[in-house]
Formats: sequence, structure tokens, C-alpha cells
Amino acid sequence: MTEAVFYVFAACAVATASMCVLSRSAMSAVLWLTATMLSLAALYVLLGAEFVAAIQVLVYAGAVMVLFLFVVMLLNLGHPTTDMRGPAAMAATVVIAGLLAIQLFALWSYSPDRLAAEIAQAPEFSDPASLFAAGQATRDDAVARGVVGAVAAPLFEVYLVPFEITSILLLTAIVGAVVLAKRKI
Amino acid sequence: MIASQWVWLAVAFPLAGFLVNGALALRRAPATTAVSIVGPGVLLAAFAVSLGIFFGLLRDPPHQPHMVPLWSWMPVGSLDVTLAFQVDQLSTVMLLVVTGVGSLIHLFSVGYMREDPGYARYFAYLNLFVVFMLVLVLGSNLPTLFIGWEGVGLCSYLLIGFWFSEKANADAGKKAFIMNRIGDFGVLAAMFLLWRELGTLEFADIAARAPAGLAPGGAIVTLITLFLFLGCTGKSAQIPLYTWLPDAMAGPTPVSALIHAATMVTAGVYLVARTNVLFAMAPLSSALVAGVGAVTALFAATIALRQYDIKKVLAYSTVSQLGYMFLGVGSAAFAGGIFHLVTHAFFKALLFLGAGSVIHAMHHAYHATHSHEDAQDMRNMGGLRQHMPVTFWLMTIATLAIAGIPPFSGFFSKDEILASAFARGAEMPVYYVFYAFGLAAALLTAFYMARLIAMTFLGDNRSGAEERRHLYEAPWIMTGPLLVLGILSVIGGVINLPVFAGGHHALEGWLEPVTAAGAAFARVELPHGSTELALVGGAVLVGAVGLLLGYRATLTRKTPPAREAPADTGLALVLNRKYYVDEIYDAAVVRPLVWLSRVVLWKGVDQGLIDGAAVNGSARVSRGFGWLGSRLQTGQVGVYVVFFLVGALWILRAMIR
Amino acid sequence: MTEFLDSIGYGQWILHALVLLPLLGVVPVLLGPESSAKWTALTVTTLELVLSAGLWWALDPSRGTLQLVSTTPWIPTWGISYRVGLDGISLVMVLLTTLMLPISVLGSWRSITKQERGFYAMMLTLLTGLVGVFLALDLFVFYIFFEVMLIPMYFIIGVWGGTNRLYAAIKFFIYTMAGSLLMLVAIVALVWRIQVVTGLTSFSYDHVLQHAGAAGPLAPWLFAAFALAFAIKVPIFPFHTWLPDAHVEAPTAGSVLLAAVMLKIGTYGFLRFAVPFFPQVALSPAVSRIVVVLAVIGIIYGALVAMVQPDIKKLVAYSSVSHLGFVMLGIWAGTLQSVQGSLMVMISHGFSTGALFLLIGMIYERRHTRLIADYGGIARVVPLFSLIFTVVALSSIGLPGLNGFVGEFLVLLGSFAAFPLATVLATTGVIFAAAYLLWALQRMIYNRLDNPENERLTDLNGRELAIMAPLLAGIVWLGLYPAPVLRRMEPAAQRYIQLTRPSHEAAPVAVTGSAARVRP
Amino acid sequence: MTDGMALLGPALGLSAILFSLGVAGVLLRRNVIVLFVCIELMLNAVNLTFVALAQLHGASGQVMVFFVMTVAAAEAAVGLAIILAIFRHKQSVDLQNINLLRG
Amino acid sequence: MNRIDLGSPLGVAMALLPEILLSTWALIVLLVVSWRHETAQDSRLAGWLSLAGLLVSGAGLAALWVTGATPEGLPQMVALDPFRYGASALALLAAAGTVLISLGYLEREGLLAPEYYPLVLLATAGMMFLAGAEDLIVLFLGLEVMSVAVYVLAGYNRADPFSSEAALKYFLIGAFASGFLLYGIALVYGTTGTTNLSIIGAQLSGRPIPLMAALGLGLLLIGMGFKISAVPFHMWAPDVYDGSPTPISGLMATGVKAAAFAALVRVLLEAFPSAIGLWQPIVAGLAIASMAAGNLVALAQQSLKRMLAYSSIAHAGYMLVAVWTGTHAGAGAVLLYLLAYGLTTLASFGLLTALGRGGEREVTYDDIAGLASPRPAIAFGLSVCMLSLLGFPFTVGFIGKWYIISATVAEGQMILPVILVVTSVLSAGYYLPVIMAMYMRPAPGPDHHAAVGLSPTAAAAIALSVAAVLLFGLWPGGLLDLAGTSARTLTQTGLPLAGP
Repeated sequence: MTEAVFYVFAACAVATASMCVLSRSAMSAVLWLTATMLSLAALYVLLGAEFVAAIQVLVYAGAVMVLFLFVVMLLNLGHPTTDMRGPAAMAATVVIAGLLAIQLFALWSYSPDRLAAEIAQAPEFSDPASLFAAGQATRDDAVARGVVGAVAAPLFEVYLVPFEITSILLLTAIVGAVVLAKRKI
Repeated sequence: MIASQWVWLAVAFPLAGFLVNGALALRRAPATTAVSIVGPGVLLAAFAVSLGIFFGLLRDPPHQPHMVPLWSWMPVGSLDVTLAFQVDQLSTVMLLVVTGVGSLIHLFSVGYMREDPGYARYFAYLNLFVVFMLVLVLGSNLPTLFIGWEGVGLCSYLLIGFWFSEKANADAGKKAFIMNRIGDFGVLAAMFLLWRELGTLEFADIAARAPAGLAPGGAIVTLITLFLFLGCTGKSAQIPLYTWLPDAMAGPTPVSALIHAATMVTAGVYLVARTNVLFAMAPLSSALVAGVGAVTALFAATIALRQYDIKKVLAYSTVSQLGYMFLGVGSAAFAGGIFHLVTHAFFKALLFLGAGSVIHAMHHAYHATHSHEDAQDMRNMGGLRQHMPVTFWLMTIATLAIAGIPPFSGFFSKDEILASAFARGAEMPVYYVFYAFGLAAALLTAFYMARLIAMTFLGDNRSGAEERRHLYEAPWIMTGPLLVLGILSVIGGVINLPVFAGGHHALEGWLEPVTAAGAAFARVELPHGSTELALVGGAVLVGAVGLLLGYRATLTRKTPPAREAPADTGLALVLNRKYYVDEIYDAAVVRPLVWLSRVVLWKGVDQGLIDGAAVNGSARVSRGFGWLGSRLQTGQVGVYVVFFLVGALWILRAMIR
Repeated sequence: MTEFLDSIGYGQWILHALVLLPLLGVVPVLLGPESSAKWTALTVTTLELVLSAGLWWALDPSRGTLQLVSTTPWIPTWGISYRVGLDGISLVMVLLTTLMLPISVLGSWRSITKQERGFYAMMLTLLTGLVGVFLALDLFVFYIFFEVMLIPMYFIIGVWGGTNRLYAAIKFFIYTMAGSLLMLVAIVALVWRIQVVTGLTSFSYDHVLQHAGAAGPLAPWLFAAFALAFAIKVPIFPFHTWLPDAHVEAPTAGSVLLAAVMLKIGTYGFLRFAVPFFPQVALSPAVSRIVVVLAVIGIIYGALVAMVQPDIKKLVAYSSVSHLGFVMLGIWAGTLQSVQGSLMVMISHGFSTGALFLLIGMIYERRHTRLIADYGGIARVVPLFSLIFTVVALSSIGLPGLNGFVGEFLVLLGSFAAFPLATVLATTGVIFAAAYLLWALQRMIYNRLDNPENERLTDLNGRELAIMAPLLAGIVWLGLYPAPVLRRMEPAAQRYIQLTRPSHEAAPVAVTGSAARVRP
Repeated sequence: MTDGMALLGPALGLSAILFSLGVAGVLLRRNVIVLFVCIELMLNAVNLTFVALAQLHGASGQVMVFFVMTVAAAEAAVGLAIILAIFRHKQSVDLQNINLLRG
Repeated sequence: MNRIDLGSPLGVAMALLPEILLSTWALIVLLVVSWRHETAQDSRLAGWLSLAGLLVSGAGLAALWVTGATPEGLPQMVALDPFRYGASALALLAAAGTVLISLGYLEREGLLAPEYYPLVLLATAGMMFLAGAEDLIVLFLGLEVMSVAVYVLAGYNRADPFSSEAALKYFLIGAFASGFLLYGIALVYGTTGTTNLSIIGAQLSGRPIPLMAALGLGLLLIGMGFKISAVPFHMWAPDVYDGSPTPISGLMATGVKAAAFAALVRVLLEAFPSAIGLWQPIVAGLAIASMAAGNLVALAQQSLKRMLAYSSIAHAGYMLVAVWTGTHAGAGAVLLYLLAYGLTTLASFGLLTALGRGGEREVTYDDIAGLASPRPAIAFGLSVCMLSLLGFPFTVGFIGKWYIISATVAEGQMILPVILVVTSVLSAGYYLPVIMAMYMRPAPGPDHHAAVGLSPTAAAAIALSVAAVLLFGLWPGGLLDLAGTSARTLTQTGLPLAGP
């Protein structure tokens, strides 16, 4: 059942992503990407990351993509001409992106068992359940503290430093955006 | 008597003369008187020293040469080249010839060159020449000899190009130097071989070590002697390096007499005699020496037949006579070669100086009438006997001497050489051929000398009516030396009178200690009795016939003056143009070499290949690649991404094994 | 003299003083007025010459080892110290350098008219570099001096040179750098190999020399790198094409120093470093064959190409290629005579070629052309110039009695044992040398005086005579009495042979046994 | 072992495909905004990988997704500001017209 | 020995003292400029304040360094070792130089928005995070902080289409590369379950590298390769350097590059020493390509600014040679070379600002002809810089190259050093013409160089740099020891480094 749902949304994600890449206008590209993000959010739920899925919908699809839309409309790029490159570039794209996909698609073959085997190096002892105890602990934690708590705890404890850095990052981005985009400084 | 230790004085005097005259030459104001005193004076002083040494030696003939070391020149490990003089019988003979004949020629020059603007320079060069010539003959080892050997070449170069404003003269000087250098290459190579094989370059040590250290008749000694002989062909103008000598007549005539007849050109003969042990050990080389000498003697004599320039005739005659000397030393008659060297110095110097005297007179005559005729062309002369009798008679004596008419000096020396060659024929029949060549050359010698005398002094005067009144005998300062040389040409033979003439080969005996080492390997047993007399008779006959023929051939036909003369044709032209050897050398060696250097090596290899293709080419290729890279940088982000991804694909590919 | 030198502690400070003095001299040159720059430079270089003269006595002539060695730690982490010292070979090279500098300064007296301060500052810097190269006994220090010299020379050519000076300067720089950078890698690699074996990281010459065998299988490559650097500097055919350009475009002083001293750094490098470090490689039959063939090609090729040059400076430049070929031949022959001969050629080439360039510079100042065809017959107008030019040319030709002969003779004599055929071929170089120089001599100072511009030439003045006098004296002195110089160098030359011999019998044994070829 | 864990491989594969699609978009498009959109697609693909792996390795993977989102937001702010700036100069956001700098 | 417990908040604060000081200071400066952002004076004030901030941060850094701060147990998030301090110091130095050069430059170019300086500070903070990252997430975030700030700075000259274009290109390709980097982090995390470099190193040691980790490493290299502008990920660099305000080009070539290299070295040596067989060929390939392409294309340039941009690619190649070794010596060489290159490049870009205006894009070789006589000091400085870039003795550039060659040769590798020196020879073909133009060619016109000049602050900064270039070239001993010892503390997991 889970698998079937997964593949449905996976197909959705691929289809919408393809449309995003191939759509004629910037506006539709942004919209298609939003659709992809929503599909991904569904997949996140399937993969046991409910909170991330929520954030994906709220922040990513909801805020960031709106920002994109806003800019697209600001620049009024709704004209019908396509910005697709010519056939040569098309061919190059197919070759390059295809090769890249082939190389990266090798990851398809990963199952938890294989990963465990590779990490533990001794197949007979590679019990994914014991090796990946951290995953199980998180799931238990989610049951105990709720999905937010399970993520929040490490975020503010272990990942305090990166968290603070993100604040600097955002500050930088704000200052930068203001400096660049303001009509008059 | 002056002891041998003072031999350096003989060198020091001319050296001082060179310095003084050189300093005077650099002054703007001419110092004719001072030069006239210093120039010949130092030579006379040197001659006095030489005489002293000679008499010292005469009183007490040494078995070992007296060594006079000056200073250590190139001490490197076991090689210790010392600048040293060696006084022995051979070097003393040469010393006397050089300083003696040199003195006479210096004196003659005072008259001959007095009016030249380069008078001081001339004497400086001449003095320097004597210095080097003495170093050459006195040097106790090959490197010291080589200083002199090259030094005389240098002075010859400077004196040939003395009137350097004429390109032909400067060319001739350069040609002489370079041809000599080719020969010097041989001497150097011989030195290297000797050093490797015997570990010494001292003449005395060579003579002592060679018999044990080298295989007689072996390849190495043959090679050494061949290299040495290459040097001799250069210096003594033998085939194939003879062409510079006729050109060298571009120098002042006394120079021709001193350097290109009496002394320098005989250095090759001296060298062979000095290293006689090596040549005696190498019969093949000796045969080659004799052969080259014989061929040169005949070959040069044929050219001399059709020359009109009086000095050119004498020049080819010199080449020819040098050939005789080599025939002699090549026949193991080392003393005989030296004998002819000495007598030749007398009569050839006399001939040249006489010619100088003639040219001097002709030149003055033409100068007086502002004529631009050639003062050296015999076709413009004729009948000079009336105007310059002293010169005529003295030159006639010399002609008889060179033609081998007894009892003049040349008769004895030439006869001894021919006899030696004939004698060697018993061992190596090829020497009979050489003998025949020598005899033929003797005939031709007599012929062209008679022609010279006849054209110059006899018959009608062709110089022109106006000029005729300006023809005078030379002043005493010039005729005086001529007279002395004339006497020597007559009596020179006494130093080595053969037995049949009542002598006992004095020179040969005198040189015995020097030639002994060689004599151990090759000794000439001169024919005795009837054979000897037959040979002598034949030679004399040949000489006489030649003279007669030459005289008649010249005087029976009318000789037109140079400007009216018809162009030579046929064989005469070939002879007149010296068999076109110069042209052949030019076309076969000089031009190809210059072409090779300029077109192939310089423009092709240097500028084209190395600089163009490799050096600038690599720079250009680099810039080309850079330009290409720059073009790829189109400014289009798409292109950048493509390159980025190509790199990414490569890295990921490397990661998936 | 020796006592006096000892009493002032000469040996302790002299080497440092020689390196530092010119550098310090740069300061007053740059700070002083433009007009006094040359005087300051002359003073400093003359002082340097005077100071260096004492080395002649300070060196113990009986030993071939390095003497007056002084070590100051510099970069201890890498085993680098400022280490200097000298033996007979360095001695004559240093003296040649210090002699040439005041002469070059005097030779630039009138010809350098713009930015004099800069010029003389560069000259002094160059002096430091040159002296440093010959004294350095640490590979790092040597490399640094080797490179640093490029800069002043680059400026001397590029700023004060002829019309095509930019091309020549950059060609000179890049050519030389290409070789030296590879040598840098080789130096590092060699020291690393030695460090692996001995556990000690040290760039000290002695240490490296002692353990150079540690290079093992890398030795051929390392030698190739060293050899390339030096071959370019020498220059050996076919790495020589920078030389004609650099010589032609450089101002007189540049040409003089380039020819008289800088080219010797290449051969010095072979003698001091490349061959003693890797004798098995360097003197192996294959490498020997290559080097000797290239040397002989250089001798003949240089002479032939010199013959057809229309530009007198280029002619002299190519003649350098020819002369340096003798040096290479002598070094590789490895007999005492040939090595000593090589050293003599190095010295006498410095004198003759330096003098030739000075003379060309003098006539160039008057006539502003270097084309042989523009002259002709000037012996009538400038007899003194012509006389000196002739003498110098003859010394370059190798006339016995003048300096050029001694070296060439010894090289050829010594090399004959090892490479008979090559030596015989090389000997033909004496013929070609006569051909090109005499031909040039004839076209320049003899023949007919047919260019009216040449009639106004003035003869050498006092300053110019003063410049030439020491060179002429050297030419004659070295030609007739080189024994003192030969004796100074002999122990060092012998040491070179010892260093290269044990693994390789360079000199054949006597065939006849009559005389010892080479003193052991 | 949850159901999701069994989907590790497919999730990783899907993320690879999406990433490649994003790359393809970058190669294919000229509109700067669309390019940026495609880059966002790449980031999303990576997020999927993080989430898939988080099943095994615990919450840290999810935490990272937050960071990625933050970064994406920051980049979006600055990036869009840059796009605005260039639009002011060129009145276009087509990369074809943005090639003043080259060579 | 100052042991810091990274588990406690106080410990974290201490460990991050320089970064915290700098970020806080950036906030203060931001506050100040929000009040005063009108006149040139305001801009100058912000500049001096920022300089003070850099000094303060430097003091914090020095406090850590001098006390020899080391972590209690395994380092988390940030490293506490001299390698970080060294790299951070380089970033601070680069920023300080940039600020000094900018002081006069901004006024001249009319770029008076004083947010410039806080952005420089924030970028520097990002560099310091990047250089000190002990965790891939910190690395990524530091990189982004730095990048975002530099994107903005590149486009700071809004009136200039070139500047905007530079920002856009930098941003687009930067974000694109970030995707790869992030993917790499994800895969490495997937294999090891952690993002801590030391633990990754421990996890991966002693066994074959799983495919996922290998792919992750590859993607990381791609992402880092972009930042260090290694060929073929370099093509943005010339355009961006060219279009950006010149001091920012200087910052990119020095600070950004230094931080990225420090991070690369740390990642490869701490997290992937056991994968050395995997990444060595790649690094070698990148190095060769960078050296060759950078030098070759630089040969074809007419504009000095672009030439310096391409030469920075070549220098990245040189440093990659040192990275290739995977040894402490190599890391030390990278550190030293970064300093050498940083000093020289900063001075070069600074001098470039003196030569022209309008972004200096049009300063060509012909423009500086004959500069030496009217402006001897500038000509001298630029010559020293060119020689140092060329790697000429008596400059620190030579010491840097020597160190790289030593480190590489010590691994028995000869080919890379040989390529290094051969391509260095090529570089003479474009460095020397600079000197040649200034000293050996006549000026194009009589008053051609009248406008050439430097502000006193820039002059001081450049003079200091040039003096340092020469000084360290003569007495590199202390510097070498510092670089060597700094690099030796790089790995604290106790894992053996690769190499014999």
C-alpha cells in the first residue's frame, strides 16, 4: 500500500518537475515546481517526516515560491515566447543530464540492508535494526514528544551552532536583498 | 763566443725592434730615420748573436741539444709545456738563414719601402715576423714551435694585407691565414696524438721515445706524420693548400722574399726534418710527402710557364722548389732537404729582391709618367738589362742556380734531392716516378726562368718611350743586399759539397746528431760512381736544355705589351688561370659552406627550426591555446554550466568503480 | 701578503663582504643624484675588485677542497643555511667577475644616458648575484642567486637595450627560467631522496655531494633537469637561440657581463653540481655521447653561423656558442688537461669576448650601427681601435701566445684521449674561428674606406684605452704565462676528476706506458 | 523496520532523477528565473535524499532539511534581488542578453 | 593548553569567539549605518568601524591561538586547532586589506552605500565558519553566508551593468554548485549517519569506500571545486572578478579562496583520508587542468584584471598540487601558499585600483606603459607582486612554490611538480609583460598617468603587503614553522594520514 502511494506521488513529482523544466513560461515553471514540492511533501509523510512535510508546504511552497511568483509578475514576463534553447543545446542536455541521472541513479539499488552491510563491512552482523538505532530512536521520540519535539530537540541542542549561523545567513540575505533591490539607497 | 744560453737574445732583439717600431707606427708623425736604423739594426744584432752561437757550436759540436728554458707555460699535471729554446745543429742552420737572409732583406726594405706611409708599421711587422720565425725554429717542443708557426702565419697575414685598402690584398691575407689554419689543424691533431701515445711534446723526448713507443710503419705513426704533413702543406704551400702563396704576392716584394720564399714557407720542411724520426718510421707517409712534393714541383712549374706577373712566376717557382724540398725529406734525405732550403733561401730571395728592384724601377717609371700600367707584368718590361745591369746579372746568377747549372748552389742541392729520390726507388719503385717528376720539373724550371729573364731583361723594351727614360738601377741599399745574396747563390753549395766535387757532405755531417734518430729507420745510400755521375749529368743536361728552350721560345716570338696582348686560349689559358683551382675551391668549398651556413644553418636551423618552430612556436602555440580558451569563455552561463557538468560527470565517473 | 690578510681576519669576512658590498652600494646609487651614480658604482665595483684580489692569497693553493667556508643558518626547518666558500675554480670565476664589473661600468660611462641610477643599481645587484652564484655552497642559496640574476639582466636588456629589446629580454628571461625551474624540482627531489636515506634534510653542498648516490633510479631525471638548466645558460646547441638576441639588444655592459661571466655559470654549474652529483649518469657512454656530440655541433655550428652574420654583435654571440662548446667537451673528457683547459677557456673567453663587446660598444657609440657592412677600411681612421680590435680578435681565434689558445689547446689535448674523433672534429673549429673573425675583421677595418660617414670616426680616448688596457694585459699575460692561474685551479680540477672518477674511468690508460697521462 | 525504510532505494533514485531534471532545466533554459527555479528543484531533490536517509539515521537528517530550506530562502531573497537589479539594466532576464563579460 | 568543552554553551561561545565578535560587530556597524548612510564620511566611518571589528575579531582569534585552545574530546561543529586559526587569520587579513583598499575606492567610484562594510564583515564571518567547519552542515552554512554576502558585494555597483552581471553569474553558478555540494553532504551523511568530519573519517577508515560515500565525495569535490575555481568549474571566475568592484575581486581571490581551500583540505584530510586513492587522481586532474588552462588563457588576456582572474585559477591549480599530497606537509604548503598568494594578490588588486576607474576593466597592458617614471612606487609594488606571483626568489611566492614542490616531491611524485614549474614558465609570459610595460615601454601620452593614485589607506595596506612579500621571501623560517605546525594539528581523530 505504502509503496503504491509512493510511486503515485513519485510519478507526480517527476511529471510536474518535467513540466517545470519544459513549460513555456516562467510563471508556469514556478507553478509546476510548487506542484512538485507538494508531491514531495506527500512523499515526506510516507518517509516518516511529517513535520518536514508540513514545513515544505508552509514555508517552501507557500512562502518561497510565492516570492518567485511575485518577482515573475513584477518583471511582467508573461509573454508567450519560450526561453528554451535550441536543438543543439537540447541534445547536449539530454546527453549530460542523462549521464548524470544514470550515474546518480545507481543509488536506487540501496536498501537499508545493503547500506548496513557496507557500513558494518561484515554482512552476518549487519542488522539494520541495530545499526540504524538512531532512526528508531527518533521514531520513538516522535511518539513520545510529537513530531515537532523530535526534530526541535536536536535542532536546538546538537545543531545549535548551525542554527545560529542560519540567523547570520538570513541577516546577510536581508541586508543584501535590500541593498540590491531598493530603488534608492 | 756567445754561449747557447744567450740564444734568447736573438729573439729579444727583433722583439725590441717590433715594440719600438710598433710604438713609432702608432704615432702620427713618421719617424723614418729611427725606423730605418732600428728595423734592420735589430736583425743585424740578432744575426751577430746567431753567428756567435754558430761558432760556439762549431768549436764544440754537441751531441745533445742545448736547452734554454724560459718559463713554464702550461703546467697541467704531467703535461708541463715549457717555453724553451733548443740550440742544436739544425736550429742553428735555420737561425743563420733567418737572421742572415732576414738582415739582407731588412736592409733592402729600407730602400724599397722608404716612401710608404706605413713604413714603421711595415718594419714592426717584419721584426715581429722574425721573432716568430725564430721561436719556430728554436722551440724545443711542438707547442713552442706552434707559437712561432702561427705567429709567422699572422705576420704573413698582416704583411700580405699590408696595403689593406685594396680588397684583393686583404682577401689574399685572409686566404693565407685560413689555409694555414687548415694546416695548423693538422699540427694540433698530431700533437694530440703524440701526447696520447708518447706523453711528451718535446722534440728531444719524441726522438728518444718514438722508437720504443711507436710501432714502425704502424697506423699511429703514419697518422701522426700525415697530420704533421697536413700542417706542412699549409705552411709550405703544397698541394692541396698551395693556392694562397701566389696570392700572397699582394704583399710588398721584400716580404715575398723573406716570408714567402726564404723562411716561413720552408717551415714545413724544417718541421719534417725536426721530426725526422717519425717520418722515417712511417714509410707510407714519407712516400706521400715525397709524392706530394714531386707532384707539386711539376704542377706548379707548369703554371709558372704561363704567368706574366713577374712575382707570380717566382711564387709558383717557390711552390715548385718547396716541392723539391719535400721530395727530399720524403726520400729520407733530411739533410738534403735542409740543404736545398738553404740554397733556395739564397737564390730565391735574390730573385725576389731582384724582381723587387725591377718592380721598384718600373713603378717609379710609371709613377713619373702617371701611367696606370701594371708594373709587375713582364710583357711591359723587356730590355731592362741596359737600365739595370746589376740586377740583371745577379738575377741571371740566381736563374742559373735555380736551374741547377753547376757550380751554382742550386745544382748541388737539387742534385742531392734527385739522387736521393732515385736511391729510394730501390726500396720503393714509386720513387722512380717521383724522380721522373722531379726531373721534368727541373726542365720546366729552367724553361720558365729563362723565359723570365728573357722577357724582363732581354729583347726590346716594351714599357713605353716616355717611361724608358725613368728606368734606373736601384740605390745601393737595395743592390748591396742583392750582391751579397748573389755571392751566396754562387758559393752556397760549398756547405754540402758532394764527394765527387771534392767535398764530404759537410752539412749532412753537421746535422748528423739531429737526423740520427731517423737514420736508424731510413737511411739513404746515395748512389756512387757511374750512377751518380749519370744522374748528375742528366740533371745538368735537363737544366741546360730547359734554359735554352726557354730562352729561344721567348725571344723568337715577339711579345706584345700587356694591354695589346691577345687573350690566351687553350692550354695556355688553363695554365694562366692556374688550372682554375681557385675557382674550383670557391665553387666546391667556400660557396657551399657559406650557403650552408647562411641558408641552412642560420636561416633554416637557427631561425626556422629552433627559434621559429621550437621557441617562438611553443610561445605561439601557447598563445593559441590561450586564445582558444578565451573564445570558449563566451560570457554565456549556459556554456559555463556545460563545462561544469562535463567536469562533474568526469569526477562522478571516477568515483563509480 | 698571506700574513697581512690573516692579521685582518680577511678569510672570516671577505666572502660575506663580497656578496653584501654591492647590495649596500645600491643604496647610495639610488639615493644620490643622477650624475654621481656612475661614480658611486665605479667606486663600489673597484672596491669589490680590490677586496676580492686578496682571495688569490687567502686560498690555500695546495688543497682542492672548498675553503673559507662559512655557514649561517637561514631556514633551519628545511635544512637551508647561507653557506659560502670557494675553491680554485670559484676563485678565478669570482675574480673574473669582479674584474669585469668596473670595466663594464666604465664601458657604460657615456653610452648610458637615461635613468643612470637605475642602471648602475642593476649593475651592482647583478654583481651580487654573480658573486653569490660562484660562492654559494647551499643548493637553495645557489638556486636563489642563479635566479635573482635574471632580474637585473632583464632590466638591463629591457630598459637600456636596442630596438628589439623587449623581445630579447623576455626571451632571455623565460628561456633561462624554463631550465632553472626544472632544476628547482630536481634540487628538491635530490634533497628528499637524501633525506630518505640519511634522515637529514640539508641543502648543504657537501652533504648533498656526499650522499648524491641516494638519488637511485631518479638520478637520470635529476641530472637531466640540472643539465637542462645549465645547458641553457651555457648555452649548448640547440638551446642557444636566446643568446644572439640578448647579446644584440643588450647595452654594452650587458653584453659584456652576459658573455664574460653569465655564460660561465652554466659550465660552472656542470663542474660544481651536475656532473659531480651524478657522475654515473653524466659520464655514462650514452650521455657522454650526447653531450660531446652537442658540444662539437656547437663548436662547428656556432662558428659557421657566426660566419654569415651581418651584425657584428651577433657574430660574437655565435662565437660564444662555439667557444663554450670547447668547455663542455673538456668537462666531459674529464682529464686534468681537459678540465683545466675548460677553465682556461672560460676565463679567456671572458677576456676576449668581453673585450670584443666593449670595442663594438665603443664603435657603436660613434657610429650607431652594428652592421658589418656599414664599416670598412676604418683602420686608416682609427688605427688604435683597429689594432686593439685585431689583437682581441686574434685572441678569440686562439692564436698561440694569446689567451685563447691555452684553453683550447689544453681542452683538445686532454679530450683527445677520451674522445678522439670528436676532438678532431672540434679542432676544425679553429679553422672556422679564423674564417669568421678574419672575414669580419677584413670587412670592418680593412678593405676600402668607402663610407664617408666612417671618415669622421674618432679614435679611442683615454678612458676607453684605460678600459681596454687591463683586458689586453690579461690577454697577453694569460697567453704567455698562464701557469699561476693553472696552478691555482689544478687542485680543484683534480678534485673534480676524483669526484667523478671512482665510478667511471674517464681517462684511458696509457697504451705504451711510457709516460703517465694524468697525475693521479 | 517501517514501510518507509523499504522505500529507501526508490526514494534515493527518485531524488537522483529529480536532481538530474533540475540540472537539465539549468542546461535547457535561458530565463534566469526559470534557471533559478530549476536550481530550487535540485535542492528539493537533495531534501528528499535527506529525508529518506533520516529514517535510518534519525532526526539529524530532518534538521538538515530545515537548514536547506533556510538557505534556499536566503538565496531566493538575494537571488531575486540580483535578478531585479539586472532587469533594471537590461529590461530582460534572458541569459542570451547577459554576456557583457567574456573572453 | 586551553581545553574547551564544546558540549557546554560557554564552551561553544569560547570556541566561536572570533566569529561571534565579528558577527556582533557587523550588527553594530549595521546599526550605525542605518542611521548614517548618506555621505562619504558615513561610508568612511563604517569602514573604520569595520576595520576595528576585524581587529577585535582578530584579537579573539589570537586569544584562542595563543592559549592553544583544543577541544575536550572530539571537536564538534567547529574545529579548535591552529589550522583553523591560520585560515581564519588569512580571512581576517584579506578582509582588512579589502576594507583598507575600499576606503578610497568606494568614494572614488561613488559607491557610498555603507552597508558594504557590514557585508564584508559578514562575508568574513562566513569564511571563518567555512574555514573552521568541523561539520559538513557548518561548512555548508558558512559557505552560504560567505557566498550570499559576496554575491551582493559583487553586484554592489548597481549602476554598472557589468557589476550586476557579475553578481548574477556568480549567484547562478554558485547556487547550482551548492546543489551539488549539498547532495554530496547528503550522501556522505547517508553512509555514515553523521556530518562530523572526524567521525566520518573514523567511520570510513579501514574499509572499502561504499558507493554512496564515493558519490558523496565526488559531489563534494564538485561543489568545492567551484568555490576554489578549479578547472573546469572555473568559468564563472574571470567574468565575476572582471565585473566586480576591484576590492571585492581581491577579496574573492584571497579570502574566499583561502576559506574554501582550508575547508577542502580539512574535508579531505579529516573525513576522507582513507579514500585518498579515490580523490587523489581527481585532485591531480583538477590541478593539472587548472594550472594549464589558467596559465594558457591568462596569456591571451589584454586586461590586467582578467589576467589576474585567470592567474588566480592557475594558482588554485598550484595549491591543488599541495592538496593532492594529502599530508600535513601538503596542508602546511596550502596554508603558506594561501598567505603568499593572498598578500600578493591583495596588493595586486589594490594597485589595480590605483590605475584606473570604472571597474578597472579597461586597464590593459598598454595602459600601464611607462608607468615607472611618473609613479615609481606603484610600478615597484606591482613588479614585486608580479614576481611573487611568478614565484621568483626573494618573494614569498617563491617560498610558497618551494613548499608545494617539497611537499609533493616528498610523496615521490615528480610529474605534478614538473607540470607546476612548466606552467609557471608559461605564466612568465603574462606577468613579465606587466613589468616590461611599466619600465621598458614609453607612456602612450604625456599626461597619461596623471590620474593614477592611491588613497593613503590603500597605499599603506599595499605597502605593508609588499613589504611582507619581500620580508617573508627573505626570512621565511618563522612562517614555515608556523604553517608546518599548524597543519600538523589538522587531524585529531588520531587516524593515520595517507601517504608513505
